[in-house]
Amino acid sequence: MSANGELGSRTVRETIPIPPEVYREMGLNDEEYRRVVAVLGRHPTYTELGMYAVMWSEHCGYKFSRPILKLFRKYREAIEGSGLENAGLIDIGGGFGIAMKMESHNHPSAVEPFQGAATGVGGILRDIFTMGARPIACLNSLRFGNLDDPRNRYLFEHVVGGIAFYGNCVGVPTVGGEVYFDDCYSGNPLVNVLSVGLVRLDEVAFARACGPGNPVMLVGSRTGRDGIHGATFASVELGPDSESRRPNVQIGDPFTEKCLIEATLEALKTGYIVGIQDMGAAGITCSTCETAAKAGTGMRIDVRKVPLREKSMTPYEIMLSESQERMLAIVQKGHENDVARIFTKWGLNASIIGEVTDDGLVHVYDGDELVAQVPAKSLAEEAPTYELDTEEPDYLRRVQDYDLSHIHEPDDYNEVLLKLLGSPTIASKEWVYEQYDHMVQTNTVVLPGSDAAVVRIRGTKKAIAITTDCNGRYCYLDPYLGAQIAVAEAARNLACCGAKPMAVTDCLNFGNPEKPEVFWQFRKCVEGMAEACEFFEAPVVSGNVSFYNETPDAVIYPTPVVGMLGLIEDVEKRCTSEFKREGEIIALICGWSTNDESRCDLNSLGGSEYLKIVHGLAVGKPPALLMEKEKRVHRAVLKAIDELLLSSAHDCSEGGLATALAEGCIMGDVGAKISLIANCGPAAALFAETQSRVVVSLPIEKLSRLREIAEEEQVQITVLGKTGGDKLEIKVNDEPVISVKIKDLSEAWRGSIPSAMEK
Amino acid sequence: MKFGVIQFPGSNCDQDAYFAVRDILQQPVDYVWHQESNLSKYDCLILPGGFSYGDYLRTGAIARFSPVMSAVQEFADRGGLVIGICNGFQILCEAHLLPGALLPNNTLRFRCKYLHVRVENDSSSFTHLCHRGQVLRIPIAHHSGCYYCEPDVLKELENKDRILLRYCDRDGNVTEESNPNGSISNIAGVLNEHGNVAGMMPHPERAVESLLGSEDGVIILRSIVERIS
Amino acid sequence: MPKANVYVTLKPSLLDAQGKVVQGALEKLGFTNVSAVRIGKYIQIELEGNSNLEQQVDEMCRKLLANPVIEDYRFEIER
Amino acid sequence: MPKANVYVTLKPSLLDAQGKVVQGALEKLGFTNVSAVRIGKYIQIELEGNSNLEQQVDEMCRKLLANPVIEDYRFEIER
Ligand SMILES: Nc1ncnc2c1ncn2[C@@H]1O[C@H](COP(=O)(O)OP(=O)(O)O)[C@@H](O)[C@H]1O
Ligand SMILES: [Mg+2]
Repeated sequence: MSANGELGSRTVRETIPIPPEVYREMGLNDEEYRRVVAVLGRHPTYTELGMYAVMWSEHCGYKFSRPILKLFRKYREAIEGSGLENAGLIDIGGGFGIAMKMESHNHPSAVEPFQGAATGVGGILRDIFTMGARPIACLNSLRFGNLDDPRNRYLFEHVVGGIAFYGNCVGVPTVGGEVYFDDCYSGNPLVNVLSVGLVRLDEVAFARACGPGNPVMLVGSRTGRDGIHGATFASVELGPDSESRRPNVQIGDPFTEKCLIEATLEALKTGYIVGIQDMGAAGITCSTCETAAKAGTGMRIDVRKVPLREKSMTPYEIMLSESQERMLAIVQKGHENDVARIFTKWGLNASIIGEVTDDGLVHVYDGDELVAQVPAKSLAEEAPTYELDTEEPDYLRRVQDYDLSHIHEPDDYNEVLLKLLGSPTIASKEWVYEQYDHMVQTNTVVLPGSDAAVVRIRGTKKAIAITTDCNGRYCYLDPYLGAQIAVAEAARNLACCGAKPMAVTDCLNFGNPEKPEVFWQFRKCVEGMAEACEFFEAPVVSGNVSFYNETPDAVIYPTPVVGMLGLIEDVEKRCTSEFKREGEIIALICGWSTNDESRCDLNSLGGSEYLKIVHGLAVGKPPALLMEKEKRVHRAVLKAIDELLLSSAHDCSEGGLATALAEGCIMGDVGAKISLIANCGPAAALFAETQSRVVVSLPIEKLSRLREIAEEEQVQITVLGKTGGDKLEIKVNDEPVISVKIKDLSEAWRGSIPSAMEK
Repeated sequence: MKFGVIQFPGSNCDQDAYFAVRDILQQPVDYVWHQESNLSKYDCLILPGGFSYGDYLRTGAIARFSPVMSAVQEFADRGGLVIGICNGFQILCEAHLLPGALLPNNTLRFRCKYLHVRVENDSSSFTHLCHRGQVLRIPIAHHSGCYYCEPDVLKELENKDRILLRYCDRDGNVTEESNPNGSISNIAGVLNEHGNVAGMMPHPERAVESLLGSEDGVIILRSIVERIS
Repeated sequence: MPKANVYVTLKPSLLDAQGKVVQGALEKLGFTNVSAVRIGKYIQIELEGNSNLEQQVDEMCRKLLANPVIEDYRFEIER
Repeated sequence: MPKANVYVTLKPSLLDAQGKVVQGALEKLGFTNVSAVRIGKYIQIELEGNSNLEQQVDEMCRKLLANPVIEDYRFEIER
């Protein structure tokens, strides 16, 4: 571009047909290529081809998932209305909003766990602060194969290390998350990172390239050859040649990100930025065409103006680079310097690379030469979508109909409890969260270890609670029910902290969607999740899809991770899960009535950690869920916390009631004497993962009021016993079955992951 | 009195320190940009935690050359109070305002947790509201907090009562198990020769409200205020 | 006793955030003639025995000391 | 263009925790003939000009690249 904005060429030089093997290698099929030609009215240039390939990949274009995601109400409304934003925005009152999103970085983490996980954190943070929100917390939801395998230990160690490296340096506390271990994730680790940010609702920034003539600025790091075609990489299965695709891995620089956060928020305060978009997958291509498409404008950029880290990069490489720590800002004309000065102060590049146009096209120049000229909307919003076939998988009947009646009672219940507590999925995750700075920003008022993390909103009485949940085994055994349980459990976790559910962000991790059984799982999970989210009044406001999580040897369980945000109006009224002192009543708040207990699946061990750990089985139906009953439990718990009746509240999940009790004892360093009445065997009474149950402790004088609340909300209260002593003792139908020192429980629970990692 | 909280690129506990001073101590406080050279209006400077310059090369190694650091040096030479917390401690050591160095934790991992420290010196400007042997519950959050100094320096620190805090168990016993990072002699904080410059790895600014789990950090911050007023 | 010196460096095309920051610091210190800085690892290994050392150290590098995704390595053996 | 290779190592009197862990890992991988591992930094600096390089690089090391309390350094210059 010359100084007066006049350009050398105005049309793309004559183009020739691209050979099929070239566009196929980039991930476009024949039909899609024909479509590109139809849109352009000519054959694409090499640069254009790359731009379409990456924007129309599943990762960016959601070509397979979009039709199904429309089951999420807000998603549908956004698509049909003003478009999707970088993150969901939730009004928490008082003029404040919370931006929230979760994202996967599974494929990069499988090949380079440290940098893969680190750049995952960086990416999700940019989605948050690009909206003008200051990131105030991160969570991570992780899945690995069995820790007996050194490769899985390596992945676990380095994924956690990468998250710590990046999150700690940028000064955003990593306050919670979850880690599951199962063989199906061997070779396919899942790394999902969630971030939330705080923004004044009248200061939200948008990803819109408004105002033709406004300059377009690239800020942050220089551009290198990192991660070219990363999005395409995320849209294929991992195979033996994944190693050779490794140049796709990007390197993160959390120091630059920290400066970028501060500079961006400071620059947005000037009011001179009219639109801003982070750069993630598909880099400059994605951010230019999305911001232009959303504003109904176009954009003209010159790749020669892009500050480069490496010499002689081609326009193709510059447009597709996924170099980290960069943003695209559209600035009010005449105020370029006011904005640039702020980025320079923070030691960052800020270069004008082009300007907004009014013709709906993205024009890419290489100096004087026009190398791409494509309709912005065709890239950003008109990716072809496909209605894929679905087919119920064969395994389903087999696992669901598995006859559990021959599962015999164990000889020694103490041993089983210790084994369950030591199962890495249940064991304490202290080894993980100790590596994360979970206190920086001094707002974390419930530290990791409880059912959900609680972060206060400084300057108000409010706090938010956040949790991530998903039991992939349940979803494997019954995708629809499994996804509903994930939502119910998330809401239950929030209730245990005293928080009312507000919104959900999700990360949908599945195998290859082009396999009808996988796509069936996907659809069922989304159906279950969409319904449950509406029911619990926590609509899905953002999310992410990760397909192709499979290797030739294994497909992952369907793993639709739910990240849920809740609100606590008065931060003083929050609750944690550990027993607090001796001599208090321990009770169970349960959604099921005694009548329900005749339902045969209620005390079922189907899908439980017990079956997995003790019998090596992943069979049965997941525990039953009736959402109405579940919701009553939440209401009762919330009311009891609001009236300051409870000393602790802890939900029953993996490992069942005995595990929940043991965790309450271990974390509170106090024993308990428990007596259960059951119409099933002790194993089921102790270890079944029956839903809609919360273990609470309270002073005895508060019990009568709790009973009244239970009556009002139509839930059952059962007094289970009392805290005290240095042992957990449990009787089932007057038969002593468990008696273990808290010290021993603690060793099994706390020692498990560290000792697995010492191997 | 007036506090200044120094902001290096990559500092991330600057706001926490600022809020602790403003909201809890209710004292005037400014952020001080790393290129500032005039510190004359301050009575106490806080070098906050974080990852100045990404902690690249060595923790604190690059921040030490920020323009503000020569001013900090002069400020300290004139007897002004300076406290470095975590990354701030690392910077002060690199700048030779405090002796020794901070190596990577012997666990080789970042550690963030509440723990206990014992007050070893109860007359310093930073701890005079404590009593000797008092056990404070304050969190740490660092990757390089393993304090090291040469044997003769250690002797000097001991003899001159310049060890401020030591990691201990909840009863105040200084044990190997209570040492989170391999620090020599369980040292968690030290003083300079004149007693006006302190460095500590634990974060007192994180333990200033019962809501956050402890208020023990306030005793340290308030000591500074009382000493100056 | 033989000794191996292993040098592990980030692949040239990858961002070396650390090197970049150090370069900036050197410039500010007045070393204006520095055109690039890259930071890698220098690993000294004391070995016993004398046979097959090259092959062994190469294996150590591939298996543990360097991450082939992002790093290159070279080594020399002093006997 | 001249290039300096700088080697920064932990003083021998200090325990090298990372080196210890790597040694343990090598042993577990079956390399039983490793008697010690120490990990340091390998810094490559590209320089311009030709005069006084030794002195300059030495100054860089003393001022910034190594901390004399805990580290030693040496360097060589390739022209
Ligand atoms: N599973 C999902 N549920 C709800 N919203 C989703 C889901 N997947 C993607 N989205 C939404 O689609 C939009 C695009 O997502 P994505 O491409 O991951 O964003 P980005 O490019 O900013 O990382 C976002 O608004 C995101 O919240
Ligand atoms: Mg985005």
